[in-house]
Amino acid sequence: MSDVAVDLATVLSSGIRLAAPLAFAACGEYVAERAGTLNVSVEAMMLGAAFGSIAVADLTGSATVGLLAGVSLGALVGSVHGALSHRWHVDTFVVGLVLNALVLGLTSYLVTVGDLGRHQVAQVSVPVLRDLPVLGAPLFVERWPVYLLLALVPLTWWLVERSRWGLELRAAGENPEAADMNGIRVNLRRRQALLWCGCLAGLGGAYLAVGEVGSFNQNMTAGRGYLVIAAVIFGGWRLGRTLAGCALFGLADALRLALPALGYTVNSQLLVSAPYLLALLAMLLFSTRRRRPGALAQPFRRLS
Amino acid sequence: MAPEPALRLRGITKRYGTVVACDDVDLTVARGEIHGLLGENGAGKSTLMRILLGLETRDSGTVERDGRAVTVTGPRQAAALGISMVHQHLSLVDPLTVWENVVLGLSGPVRRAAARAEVGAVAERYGLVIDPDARVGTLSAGERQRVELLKCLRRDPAVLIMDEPTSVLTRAESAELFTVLRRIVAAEHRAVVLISHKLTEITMATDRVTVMRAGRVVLRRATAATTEAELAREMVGREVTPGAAVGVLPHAITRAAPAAPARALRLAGLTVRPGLDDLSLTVHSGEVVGLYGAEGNGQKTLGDVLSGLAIPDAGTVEVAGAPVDLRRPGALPAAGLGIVPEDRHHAGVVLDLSVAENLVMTRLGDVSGRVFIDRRRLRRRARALADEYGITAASLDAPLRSLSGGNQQRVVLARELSGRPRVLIAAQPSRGLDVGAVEDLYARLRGCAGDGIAVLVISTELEEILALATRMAVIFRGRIVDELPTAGADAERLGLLIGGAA
Amino acid sequence: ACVSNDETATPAPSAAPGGSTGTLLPGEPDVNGDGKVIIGVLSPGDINDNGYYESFVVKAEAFAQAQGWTVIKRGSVPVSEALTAARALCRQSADMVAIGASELKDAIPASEEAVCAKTAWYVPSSANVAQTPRIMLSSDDPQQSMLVAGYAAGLLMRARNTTKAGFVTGPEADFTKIASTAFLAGIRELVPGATLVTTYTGDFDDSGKAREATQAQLSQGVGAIYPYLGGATDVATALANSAGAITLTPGTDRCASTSPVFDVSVLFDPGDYFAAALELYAAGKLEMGVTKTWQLGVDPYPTVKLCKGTPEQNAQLAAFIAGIGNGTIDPAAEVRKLGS
Amino acid sequence: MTRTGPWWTAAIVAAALVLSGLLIAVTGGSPAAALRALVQGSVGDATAISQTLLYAAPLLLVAVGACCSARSGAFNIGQEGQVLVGALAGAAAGLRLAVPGPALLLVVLLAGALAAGAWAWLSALMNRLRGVDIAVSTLLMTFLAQQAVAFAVTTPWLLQESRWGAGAALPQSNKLPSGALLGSAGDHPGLQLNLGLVVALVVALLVAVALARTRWGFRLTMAGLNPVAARHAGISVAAVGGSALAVSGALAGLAGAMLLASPLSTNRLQPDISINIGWDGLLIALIARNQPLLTIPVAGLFAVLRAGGGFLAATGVPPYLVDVVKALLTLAFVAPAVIRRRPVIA
Ligand SMILES: Nc1ncnc2c1ncn2[C@@H]1O[C@H](COP(=O)(O)OP(=O)(O)OP(=O)(O)O)[C@@H](O)[C@H]1O
Ligand SMILES: Nc1ncnc2c1ncn2[C@@H]1O[C@H](COP(=O)(O)OP(=O)(O)OP(=O)(O)O)[C@@H](O)[C@H]1O
Ligand SMILES: [Mg+2]
Ligand SMILES: [Mg+2]
Repeated sequence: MSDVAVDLATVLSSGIRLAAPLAFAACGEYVAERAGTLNVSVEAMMLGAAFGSIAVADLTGSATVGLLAGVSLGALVGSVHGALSHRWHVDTFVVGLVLNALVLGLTSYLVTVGDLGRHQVAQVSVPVLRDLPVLGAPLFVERWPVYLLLALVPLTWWLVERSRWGLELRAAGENPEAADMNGIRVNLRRRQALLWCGCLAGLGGAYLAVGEVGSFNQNMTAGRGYLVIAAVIFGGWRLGRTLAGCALFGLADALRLALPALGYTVNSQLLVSAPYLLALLAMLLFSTRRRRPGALAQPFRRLS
Repeated sequence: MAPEPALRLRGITKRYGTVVACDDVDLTVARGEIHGLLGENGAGKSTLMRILLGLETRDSGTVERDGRAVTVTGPRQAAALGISMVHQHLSLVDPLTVWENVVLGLSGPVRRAAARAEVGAVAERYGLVIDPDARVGTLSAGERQRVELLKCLRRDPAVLIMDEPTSVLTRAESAELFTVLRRIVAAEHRAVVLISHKLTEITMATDRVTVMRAGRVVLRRATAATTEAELAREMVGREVTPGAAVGVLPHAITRAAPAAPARALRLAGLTVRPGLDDLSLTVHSGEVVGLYGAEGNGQKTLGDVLSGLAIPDAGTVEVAGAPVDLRRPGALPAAGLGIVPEDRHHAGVVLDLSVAENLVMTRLGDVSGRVFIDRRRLRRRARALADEYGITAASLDAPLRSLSGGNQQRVVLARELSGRPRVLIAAQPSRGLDVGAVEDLYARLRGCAGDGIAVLVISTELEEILALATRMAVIFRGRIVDELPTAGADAERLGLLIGGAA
Repeated sequence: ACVSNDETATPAPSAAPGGSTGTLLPGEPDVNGDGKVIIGVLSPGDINDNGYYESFVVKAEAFAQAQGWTVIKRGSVPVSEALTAARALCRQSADMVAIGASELKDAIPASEEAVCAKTAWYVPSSANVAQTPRIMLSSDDPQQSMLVAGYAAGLLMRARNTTKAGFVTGPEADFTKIASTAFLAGIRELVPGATLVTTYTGDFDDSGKAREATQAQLSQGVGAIYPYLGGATDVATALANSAGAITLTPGTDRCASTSPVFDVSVLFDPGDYFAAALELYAAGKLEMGVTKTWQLGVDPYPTVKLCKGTPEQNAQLAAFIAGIGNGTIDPAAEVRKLGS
Repeated sequence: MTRTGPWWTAAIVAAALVLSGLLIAVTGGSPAAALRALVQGSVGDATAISQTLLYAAPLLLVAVGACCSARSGAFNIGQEGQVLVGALAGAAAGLRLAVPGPALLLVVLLAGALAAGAWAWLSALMNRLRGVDIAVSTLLMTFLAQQAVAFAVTTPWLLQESRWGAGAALPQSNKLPSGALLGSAGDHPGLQLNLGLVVALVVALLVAVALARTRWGFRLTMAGLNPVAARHAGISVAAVGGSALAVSGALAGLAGAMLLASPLSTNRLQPDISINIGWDGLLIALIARNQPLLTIPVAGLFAVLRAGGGFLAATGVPPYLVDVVKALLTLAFVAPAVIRRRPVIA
């Protein structure tokens, strides 16, 4: 293989690994936002799940069980967020910010209590296809949870765009009053959307821990949750473009980390800010904001 | 044996704090009839229907469907019981398509193709033509009403409730709607409850009528056995001039023709894309001009321009001979133009501010220094206005939200007239008001003209125009297609004009 | 256990400026005379990072516990809160405030304040902290250890016939740049045409990024990787192991570790320096206002050792270290010559 | 049923305390000692009170600003970034301008306020020109601000500290000259009444009066409650919202510059100088339901938690646990306020 092909394959596979946790979480955040919650606790969901997956893998000795535990921890954060903001109507930003602080504190503390080992799920390597030039290794040699994306992305899309649940969820996000008049339990749908978001963000965080890295360390997600929010905005509240955003952010990061090895240097601050800049630019240049759910970040309560 | 009525409510009572919204209400609706439910603003009509749909919990009373007592826990279950409602404030979700809105609130999987086909079929059956894939947000008011109706009909309800369905419709659209309703009861043997303020509509379209006042039923009668005058009296509890409300006596207005008519308002070549197309119109001091047309022909855009909400692509607005810089916020009120906007909740008032604050909010300068607001002056002024315009509120410091619709309208009118404007624009002024309030409103508008103010009434209701205006302009697709005195208005010709056929 | 008494028994106020001698605090180790000895430790980093920041605390804690002292440790102190955190320690009647790394040097002014009047101060430094009469400074020259680390890596690289090395670190800051330059210079002592790829992940603890940076370097055929990291060290090293690359430790002796495996232990463990100071302190001999400079080749630390070196390699390394110790090799000059 | 009153608050706060205590007990600490430390470190003695008051000032400033923007409908959630921008501009001014003595302090504070005000106003501009959602853009710009500060303190020709000797320069600026530092209004034994708090309290009162009694406040409230009606009433909603955003940004920036000059920090620009003051300030405003006067006690409470938490961490309780306790207590304080407003039917 030529050098260029090797470089491309390196950056591509690294990009996929960096983008995958974002993509999982973005599928969740997308659903939460379509239902009307600008969910900032996605960071907490990912971090909690990353910790939970390694901790449970440590207890059970199975990385797969760890992965599942991560999903449930994400869901737990989601349901706490849902209960607080869509049952008791605490401001969703307050809940999100506090949950982020809470989970960061708890996980940082808990790692100091015991030593967690290394746990990693198995790698899948698809025969024949993995030998394809350039794309072979990046696409066909991965930790197996990555391939869950192949099912979860269409499922997410189908749930939102085609299922009754998704229809009701979108109605709840666009115009909760009207949805309510139609007998839709707006806050229930929003809580469910947050639960879904928790599961997927949890999967993203757990994948980061037991899939990619194989261990947990303090504040391991390091702001990836906020990146996911930026991706959904960048994608203009469309699933396809949101995922494209995740891929872009992942690739940009991969490029940043690979460029020195390829013999180039770039300003790291600029590259770190790139996703946020891109999300802002997308909103400035394209009319993505028009797709913004009409009641995003607005609590719903029946008017007296 | 007489069949059980489709719907029977007994002794329904609902209290909100000290307000008794429904007070021991009985209502019986039989299959095959259109049942009119008539009442002033705040009489409790909507509350009664919301209880029926399970959107509110009742304090006491029973509901029977086909003779069986039922408990309704929500719209979904109501639909399962065969009760469906077209809401006063439409329950559509703008970014969704027509078919998605139609299936919203049902259960079971969403079958896209089947749903679209069914929408088409129902639309066909009732002559309610609509594109099932259109986004609801792009539809006109009439079309949206159609979607609401389709939505109800698709659920094949035994009882169909329509809460003020015609308030945003033109006459032709209303007539079309009543044809559909008649077909529903006659051919399909359903029951319809029609809620309305419009007496003519009730007398024309219903078989039986129930009148509510302050939460109680005050009259129950076959429509044929009553008259508009009687209904109006029962509704408000006193004699009213029917003409004021429905324009039966359009030319009973006394007006002193101004000696030298001054051009108070001149609109020249106003163009807003989309909406207005080279619209020109002049209104003189002391004159009431009616702008008549079917909904969706640019009235709303014109209202927006005159409220400072939209900036025209071309054209000028002159008040008392001087052009107004529309780009500057607040230029229009400063130039002496007052406006009672079409959608008062949306544009006219701030529901969460106090009544007093709402009364002064466009003319803050009068109650404040350069920086600070003088609370005492503010209250004094608000009190004076409230007294002058007969605004009844528990307290001037109460939020405006707590006022009835009629009183909210009075607040807007009082505020807009308090600046002694040269021009007053009133868009759909009687929409949502009961006859008593309308009577009062019309008297005030006429009074304004008497004081030398130029009044422009924008309305989709011919009666309203005929009751108020001396001259009318007909708007079609954003242009004035004809101007004529109301005295000799020929209904047939007007029908052609607003339909764009003349 | 690591510090032999004869080495540190002569604290050698080697760099006390202006020739002034240090002051002994009365009552050491119970400086504030409350009958208890409390050692307060502040660290800017994650004190569970399995590396640099952790080792500072671990050795101190072991020593203090043996003495029956109390250790209050506080990790991840925001650098901008250094001063506040130090004051809080003094108010907890700490007898000694120890700063984990020179990033927290701004805590030092607290030593002049009334709250901290009866406190000893221990500050590690890389020559960018000003001496004051109220603190004991402990300093080393990172250039020395990094140069030798490079030299050790060079030994192994030469044996494996590879010329490409990688340096993965966190933020792009002065001290990481200096470290990487000196590391390269060390390699070039032995492998003249060697190249070094330095990747800054932006965060010592972001394992995901450290892993990808390492992966990218490995894909470029790098034969030796220095994970100059914090919490992310193990992940990057494990990956380097899987590709069979030479690996080095960022500060501590981990030759015994089996997962991940290190080939070179680079020891500039702040815990070792601190433990030595604590030993003096326990004996009531730790003076404030002096600087102890840890000299590679003279003191037991800093140093570099090969985990599985051949006797010949070990000898070569020892000779190089000795050369620095006795002044025949000038690290600064070497770095200037070879580092760019 | 509505559940109101101090009893609920007390019960929920107690629950949070018990939970935190359990956590500490499980990990081998003594809950009683921790609670004592929390109290001791925040209100226990004059030094503790000084520390609490020091934290209160920037928190209050941010919160009061957040009230302005939230009430105007231009919902700003980027205070953390604005605090950073304020500190950045303050550091630039303090280190680069040759202004003597206390005047420099004024310059530093003003520079911080102006720069962060302009920074926040950019969101209003983007909203005006392209309809970009303000909450979203202020959130995104927080991350840009973080990188801007990181860039400034790692770039020698910008604000990175000057190198001396062979040592490495850290990612931070030089110390501000002493003339730019915020002193204390009289040093009573141990108790320092810092000027920052006086400034913050005055600002809080001014803003409260401005919102309730001035034309600007009225317009702002109107624009927030019903923008269409406000425009119809001749108010330029965009301008009013922009001014509210600018004020809120400026106050956050003032807090940032104040942090820089205050004894709380090391008087250098460092990437973590904002120490979450922005996020906490936003939380305070939300908890106080955007009432400027209510933010005063809430900010006091947060300051107590911060000062007490720092002290608690110095007793050896892991600082992360302190964060957990703080988060639990915050939740406890927001929960009852909200349950009270729960509608009768649900
Ligand atoms: N994961 C996926 N798997 C399969 N198809 C997908 C997936 N994601 C998106 N698509 C397809 O890509 C199209 C674009 O999706 P996206 O959600 O971005 O926009 P959209 O909902 O189609 O937008 P619009 O409603 O404006 O047409 C979708 O119509 C869908 O058919
Ligand atoms: N949720 C509520 N809380 C308190 N009062 C209410 C509530 N809903 C309705 N009311 C009051 O109950 C009374 C009846 O209101 P309702 O909406 O049923 O009147 P309506 O007959 O439909 O009037 P309109 O013709 O204006 O629609 C009014 O006085 C109203 O203010
Ligand atoms: Mg009604
Ligand atoms: Mg002691």
